[in-house]
Amino acid sequence: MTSFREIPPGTAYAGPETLNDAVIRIAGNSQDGIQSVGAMLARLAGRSEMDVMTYMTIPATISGGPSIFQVHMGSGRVLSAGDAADILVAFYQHSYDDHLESLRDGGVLLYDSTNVEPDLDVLRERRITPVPVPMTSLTIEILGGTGKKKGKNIFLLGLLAQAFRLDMEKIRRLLGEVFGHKDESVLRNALLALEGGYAYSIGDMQSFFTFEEPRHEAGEAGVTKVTMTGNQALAYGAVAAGIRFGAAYPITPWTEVMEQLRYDLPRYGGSFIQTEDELAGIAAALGAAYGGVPSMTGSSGPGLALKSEAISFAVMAEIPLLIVDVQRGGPSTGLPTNVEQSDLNLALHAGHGDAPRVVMAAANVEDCFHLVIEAVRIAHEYSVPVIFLSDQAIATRIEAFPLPDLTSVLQFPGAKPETVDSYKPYPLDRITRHMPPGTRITDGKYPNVTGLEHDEFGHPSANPKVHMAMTAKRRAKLEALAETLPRPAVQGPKAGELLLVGWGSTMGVIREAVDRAAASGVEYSAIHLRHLNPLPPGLEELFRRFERVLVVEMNDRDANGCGQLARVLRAQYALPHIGGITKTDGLSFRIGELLARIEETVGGHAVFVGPAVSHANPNH
Amino acid sequence: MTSFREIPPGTAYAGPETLNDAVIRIAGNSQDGIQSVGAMLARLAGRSEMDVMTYMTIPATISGGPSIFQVHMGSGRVLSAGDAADILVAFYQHSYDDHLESLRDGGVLLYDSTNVEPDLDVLRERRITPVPVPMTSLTIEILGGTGKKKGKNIFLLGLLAQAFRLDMEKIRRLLGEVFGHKDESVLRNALLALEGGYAYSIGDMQSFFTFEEPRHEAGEAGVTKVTMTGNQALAYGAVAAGIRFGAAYPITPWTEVMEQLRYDLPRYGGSFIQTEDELAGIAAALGAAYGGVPSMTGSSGPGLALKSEAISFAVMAEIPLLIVDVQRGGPSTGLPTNVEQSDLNLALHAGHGDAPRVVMAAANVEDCFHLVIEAVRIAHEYSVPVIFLSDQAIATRIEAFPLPDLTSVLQFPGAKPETVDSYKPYPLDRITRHMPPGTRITDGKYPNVTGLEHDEFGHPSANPKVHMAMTAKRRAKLEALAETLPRPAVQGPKAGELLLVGWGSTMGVIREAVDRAAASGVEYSAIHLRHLNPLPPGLEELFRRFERVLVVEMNDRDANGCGQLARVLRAQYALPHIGGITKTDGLSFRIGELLARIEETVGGHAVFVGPAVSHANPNH
Amino acid sequence: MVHTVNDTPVCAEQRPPLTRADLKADKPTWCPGCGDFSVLAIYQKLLEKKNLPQESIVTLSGIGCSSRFPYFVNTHSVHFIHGRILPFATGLSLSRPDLHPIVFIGDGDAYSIGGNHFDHCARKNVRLMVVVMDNQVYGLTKKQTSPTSPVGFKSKTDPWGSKVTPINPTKKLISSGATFVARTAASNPNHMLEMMEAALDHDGFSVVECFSECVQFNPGSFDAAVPRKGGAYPPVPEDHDVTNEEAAYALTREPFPGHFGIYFKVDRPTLNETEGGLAESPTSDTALKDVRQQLEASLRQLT
Amino acid sequence: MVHTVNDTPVCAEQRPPLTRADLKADKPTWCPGCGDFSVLAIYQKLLEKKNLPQESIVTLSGIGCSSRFPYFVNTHSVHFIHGRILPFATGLSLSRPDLHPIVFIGDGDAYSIGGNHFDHCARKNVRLMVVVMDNQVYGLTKKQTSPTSPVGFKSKTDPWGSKVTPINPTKKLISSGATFVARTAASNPNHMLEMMEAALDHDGFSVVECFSECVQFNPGSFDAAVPRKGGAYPPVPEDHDVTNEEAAYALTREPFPGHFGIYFKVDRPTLNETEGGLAESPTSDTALKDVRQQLEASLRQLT
Ligand SMILES: Cc1ncc(C[n+]2csc(CCOP(=O)(O)OP(=O)(O)O)c2C)c(N)n1
Ligand SMILES: Cc1ncc(C[n+]2csc(CCOP(=O)(O)OP(=O)(O)O)c2C)c(N)n1
Ligand code: SF4
Ligand code: SF4
Ligand SMILES: [Mg+2]
Ligand SMILES: [Mg+2]
Repeated sequence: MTSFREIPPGTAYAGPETLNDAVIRIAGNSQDGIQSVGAMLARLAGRSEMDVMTYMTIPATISGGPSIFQVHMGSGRVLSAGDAADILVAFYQHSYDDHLESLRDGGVLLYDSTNVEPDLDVLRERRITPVPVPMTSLTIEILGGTGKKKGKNIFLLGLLAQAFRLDMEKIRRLLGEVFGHKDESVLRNALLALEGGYAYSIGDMQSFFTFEEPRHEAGEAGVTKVTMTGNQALAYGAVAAGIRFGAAYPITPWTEVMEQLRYDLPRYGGSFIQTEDELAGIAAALGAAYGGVPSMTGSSGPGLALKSEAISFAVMAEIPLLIVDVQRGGPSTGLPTNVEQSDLNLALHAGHGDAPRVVMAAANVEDCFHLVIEAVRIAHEYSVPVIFLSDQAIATRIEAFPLPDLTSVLQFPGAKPETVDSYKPYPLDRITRHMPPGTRITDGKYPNVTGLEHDEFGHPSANPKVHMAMTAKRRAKLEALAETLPRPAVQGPKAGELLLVGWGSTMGVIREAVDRAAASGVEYSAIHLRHLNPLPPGLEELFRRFERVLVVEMNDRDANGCGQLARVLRAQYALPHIGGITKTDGLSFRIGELLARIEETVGGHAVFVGPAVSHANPNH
Repeated sequence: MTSFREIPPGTAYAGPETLNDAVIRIAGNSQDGIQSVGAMLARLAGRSEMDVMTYMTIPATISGGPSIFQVHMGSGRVLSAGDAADILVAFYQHSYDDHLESLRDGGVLLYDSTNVEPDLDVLRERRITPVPVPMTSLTIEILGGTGKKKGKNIFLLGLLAQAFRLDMEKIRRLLGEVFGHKDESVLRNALLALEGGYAYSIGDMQSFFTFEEPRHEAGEAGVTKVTMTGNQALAYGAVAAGIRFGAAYPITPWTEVMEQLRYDLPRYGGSFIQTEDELAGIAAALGAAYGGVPSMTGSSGPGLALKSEAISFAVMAEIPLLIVDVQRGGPSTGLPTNVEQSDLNLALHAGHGDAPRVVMAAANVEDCFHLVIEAVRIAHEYSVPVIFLSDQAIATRIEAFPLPDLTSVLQFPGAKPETVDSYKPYPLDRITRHMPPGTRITDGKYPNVTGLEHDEFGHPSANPKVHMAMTAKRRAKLEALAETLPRPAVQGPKAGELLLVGWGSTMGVIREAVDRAAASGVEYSAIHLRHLNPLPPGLEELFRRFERVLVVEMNDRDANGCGQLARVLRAQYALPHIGGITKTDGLSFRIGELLARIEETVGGHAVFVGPAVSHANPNH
Repeated sequence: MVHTVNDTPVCAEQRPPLTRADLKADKPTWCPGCGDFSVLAIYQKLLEKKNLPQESIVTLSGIGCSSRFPYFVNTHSVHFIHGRILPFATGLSLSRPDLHPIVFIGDGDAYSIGGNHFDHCARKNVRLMVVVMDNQVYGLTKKQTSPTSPVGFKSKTDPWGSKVTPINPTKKLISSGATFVARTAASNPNHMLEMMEAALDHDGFSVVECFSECVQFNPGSFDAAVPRKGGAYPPVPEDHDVTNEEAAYALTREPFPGHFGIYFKVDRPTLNETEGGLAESPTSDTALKDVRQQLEASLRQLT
Repeated sequence: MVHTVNDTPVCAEQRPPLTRADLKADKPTWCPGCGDFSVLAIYQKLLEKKNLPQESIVTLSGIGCSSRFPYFVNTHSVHFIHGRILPFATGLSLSRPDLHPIVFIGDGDAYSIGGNHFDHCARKNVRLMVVVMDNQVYGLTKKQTSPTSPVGFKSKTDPWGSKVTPINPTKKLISSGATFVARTAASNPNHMLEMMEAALDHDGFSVVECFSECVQFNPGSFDAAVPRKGGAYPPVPEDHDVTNEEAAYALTREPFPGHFGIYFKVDRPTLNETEGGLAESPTSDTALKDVRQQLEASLRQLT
């Protein structure tokens, strides 16, 4: 521990800071179980009523390879996975080499001194505190030869528990839950490694910072939180929404949703099947939906593309269906394990002909639960397919959110066969609500459900007036839906120089950026859109109150600098002051990056765009 | 012939008119061979250096059923298939009942008096001249029992030859070409029926109008014309463009393109295969294109939707490919035999991720030949898939256009394997030009062509900078293409109150509407877009010179009244004075209809919107 | 068979029996003389004979002349997209065990664009009856080569005659694991009725491959199987063991017109059985309380 | 074999022989111990042995662990999309008869999403060699049930064990008309080489179904076929007649691990032969004059 406490020359040591939220980045290989230790940290944070958000990368190799897991936990409103880390944990030399940059000046480097040799000069210059721990050798010491592979992550958990003064009782209980159903020795070893890490002296790290478990804002105290990934939340949300049948084909990063539903749905009297391909997936889901059972399919971009033809059918035949797209980098096979928001165009336009459908996008993990319930409700209320967009970042990151009040959110929009006098499947005077097969129709005229243009009974018709009327009908129901949508809440002033517009997983970053700008005395505003088609009311008026509207999205720009949503808004409102901030590097926006891009675009503001420290509360 | 020459009471007979172009509508059943007599009329008109355009409907039943064929032939610039007919030929009572409305007041009703009984009061009121001819019985008389079915159409051709003073020598030659390769008796019977119709006295019809074979504008005289449908032109155009491989699946109204190419390509050392489905079709075409052979696939809306995933690959892997979509009514199976322009959104956005591709649209039959050559050139020059839009109207109608000068238009953009020192498939400093397999690379490094994001050699890369650079590269090449595109010519004043914007098969109607408005003293302007992505330069500036820009298209409108292209233009230029005139009845715009819609939209102009007579040149 | 429609078991006897008049719908738009008329008539006869509750019958199709079927029979019906009706029907079959989904499609829909779905429905043994109306041509799109068109067949996409080996439907079905495979012809209504009835009675994936002549684009194609046109209609040999896969396979290799009758019939658990969940009628909403308890328990594990 | 590359016949002898070093490309990203390494090694050995002109070899794949193949071998190569490489390779094979297109894909790519293309390539007898690297699991997406996963296989999509009958690849291939069908295992490199060589030499659609263990998600799956792990590697019986379809079919029905070797091999005209047009190398532009004459003649008929 030679370098511990070394203060960089020329930098006055200002005493410990108090962090009330902290970003921990763990860098190693994916085999090291860093995901699971990260997930446990997140769970712990959730249980302590802290906010938490995680972020991870997945290696390019098929199994194994360098990987990181980042946890942002702490006070009040953790909205992004964090920018620069307060603590970097480096298991290997490559972890150190690749990630030192992401550690903020003045942060802590916790490294496995069995494998890593840091450049002390650099650390000194950047006021980084190195904390060497021979993690590999200590774990082997504690657990014997196999510990190197299996226990290092839990040892690290112990170390972090020490550094952050986490509640060891809670951790032990968590380990019990995680490993309890396995061979007894597994849990015993885990506990051994944990205690080892907790006991290992990392010196007076607290003299650099103290982590204070945040007090919660009024109203939030005592709230029980659940901690999970976006894909998990989506699967649970689907159950709560009433989905009882699903059919799909695996693809990253969508697969976990179907895996979980395949496992869970039978408990609810439902079923989720793996089909031979995506075309069969949507077809089977449509078949069950036609049967009156709330149904879903899902995929990532390539699979959504394959479902295009059937989406057009769902619009024409007016069948309610939830279609999930967990977006990844495109086009084609693209960047399967990176984030991008480049499927919006496809979501809006997949399929041929005039085929209006609903498109919604989750802003975070909690949305994956709650918004999907709304999506399924809309699908059934308007007999329309709803494309629900998530993305790789939301899908894989862990967040804590309040345990949903199921009594108020549960729904079951399924249709039960009844006996009716007569029935028109496609009435022109109201929104289609299908009666499922099994419905007895006493006037003896049974309906056709069809992809051909049809009259009110579902008979094929090429009559010009019929096609006009039916086309208008399919459009008008979305216009009716639009009127019912909530106007998005504005963060910041209701009028002014700049309005940022976000959708999908950029929400947290945009919010923090606006907060940080405000802290620097610059007033930006922001809204976040969850309904992308139809759009909620009031946007035009709102946009007109700002000098500039910038849509922040992770996809490519056009000649005007506009990304995919920005173009939709321009098409809708023809307002030339709508522009865009886009990017295509396959990574989530960082706060500093976004602020810099805003400055670059609007020019001349004095927003602080250096490394992220706003979440640290300097105490000196 | 009781009513012949009866002049409606209260209508002063004003002597014969001279038509220099004429619209003939033949209404019967599809078994009657009205398509073939219509096609022969069109061929004849083409051979007489007349302009010609046809229009037909297809029955809803699988084979047979009511059907019409309309021929517009005549002077100078025949741009639409015509509005109201000058002559209606009615084979059956239902033909009369359904189509009398489409005959202009003062026109001629030629009907099979064996089957039709017209309402003479109505005719009188509308100043329509009835010409009864017992076609069925006369044809049976001439040809014997089977003539009823087989010869009535040719008998009609004879009648029309008489009425329009067509050149019988040309007609006889044409019949020889059409029937010459069949059993000798077939031709003999056809000639008998022809002469019978020509000789049958229809009285002094010329006292109602005289058809004058138009003189051509300078420069056009002596021009040899070819007469064909849009689908035929597309197939020939593909050959001229250098296409040597194709793969597709049948679907109306695309099928004839593949049928003809399947038959023709082997003569050019090529091949067109029918695959098991549309996904295989585009995959096989991509395989051949990768092999360096200019290749194509095609379909109608449902099939284009199925090709979505592979289109995204073509963009990513930068493979040149011609993808034809002959649009029909949608969504889903929709209106398979009607016209609609509702696949533009899909053409622009089919496939996931940021996937820029070229989209072009043919304006008429001639374009199907020439524009497809440009499309294939662009595909190869920019290594990009090009989606080429036609529609049911263009596909099935017959037009005459000047015999192409093949020496100047033929191309072969295929890539030949060579020997090179080294090769990067995806260079960042210039536009990708693939070297096909077979290329010997002496530095020994062979390339990967891939749908994963990749570095310059085609190796997979998730490097953020690489994805940014490659995404930008794929976008930038279309920006480069845009700069080379011709600015669309403006019909009418270069600035003013109203600019109409058309694309696809609406061109003729828009032009005639502008002409007709001008004749009424109202000055509209129009442009027609063939390049829909990227857009040609200069549009913004042009649009700003008009008070109102209305995009005329056959698809559904949004809340602003904008159709699919109008939304693209608004997204691009954010000009609120861009609006739309759209329709969704599955039929082509008629000129009067369009003028009425313009008036309705812009208000208060005194454009004549009654039944179409502008092409008749009243002589009284 | 007892059905749970409207939550109470409905016995067919409580109602007047289903008649063919009840089952009439739109006038068929097929060409006069098309074999499909006969398939339709026999289907209506079958439904009349079985006297199933009308509302429990679902007639499903893809796209093609044959797939116009649903409009011509008065039951709940779906006219889906080309080639995908099997997975659609799978979803319906799994989620609504009280219904009788019956699929009618053409050879192109079934074996060209939809071929893969057949194989997977077969191996999974989805409870589903399918009638393939095989006219060995694409009828609706006006005469292109179909996957069952024989070598030498001249079509608009094979003007010189097709040169590729056609798909052998019964071979494909047996080898991919269908548990009921029969072969019949629209020209033999009695036999067709017999085969359809056996298929309907089979618990599993049952396919009737049925010659149905396209008089417009492939006239005379099945004359060799029509005795009154000088052909033969050889039945499956009496001693054929329908549970013997290899024997059934051998039967599929006989030269045209082959044999007619049941080629293969075995029992294997259906996907509907192994995917038991949905048997509990999820369309009932009385279970929402249970859903709450179950889901709450799951979520609490993540606190 | 004589190739027309660069318009002049190239005889392999004019160059230094192709070595395995020439064929090395990126370091494979497969998990240590994955069966796919062995398939790659044997492929490189095969290419070395056949000494084909390097530029005439095209290595093609779909999507999956196995489909990463093209990056690891230094030839012209294509990494296409999931399930569609067979029609892609068909287009290439038909339009470039001078090349050697060789496809490597996984069981999911081949028999699940891509299953229909197999049947149609088989019946059309496209000149194409395919190696299916069957690990009976979805590797790349991390352990879902594949169409070849055995009953009882526990995966993330079948946590209770799969209950459906898997696809039998050789059965599927033989019944759909493939003209060369062999079975081998990555654990037996010599046998694999023999099979691949026979497949490459076959003129038509040749498929090698090859067990390749996924040590990550399906370890030990093929132990029963690995003698050094106590299993057996039974060859196709010596008296098996590879041209006898029924015998080959019977062979496919043997219990796991079945037999290894050539099951079926017959000669039938290839699609490449019957679609003769492209044999004339359309990549040559010297023919533009002929094109003009021909097209002019066609157009003049429409004047
Ligand atoms: C995706 C798609 N591709 C193609 C078509 C066009 N199409 C309609 S029916 C059909 C084939 C008809 O043949 P078959 O299935 O044998 O039925 P048949 O008309 O002979 O009864 C085709 C290719 C379509 N509707 N949708
Ligand atoms: C259209 C599409 N659907 C799904 C996927 C996701 N996916 C990639 S590989 C794969 C299956 C892998 O299994 P297999 O083909 O057996 O190859 P293996 O990885 O086992 O070698 C899947 C489902 C995809 N890339 N594209
Ligand atoms: S085209 Fe053929 S299959 Fe279609 S209705 Fe007519 S006869 Fe029947
Ligand atoms: S996951 Fe399985 S198939 Fe994929 S590389 Fe690893 S061991 Fe091989
Ligand atoms: Mg058919
Ligand atoms: Mg596999």
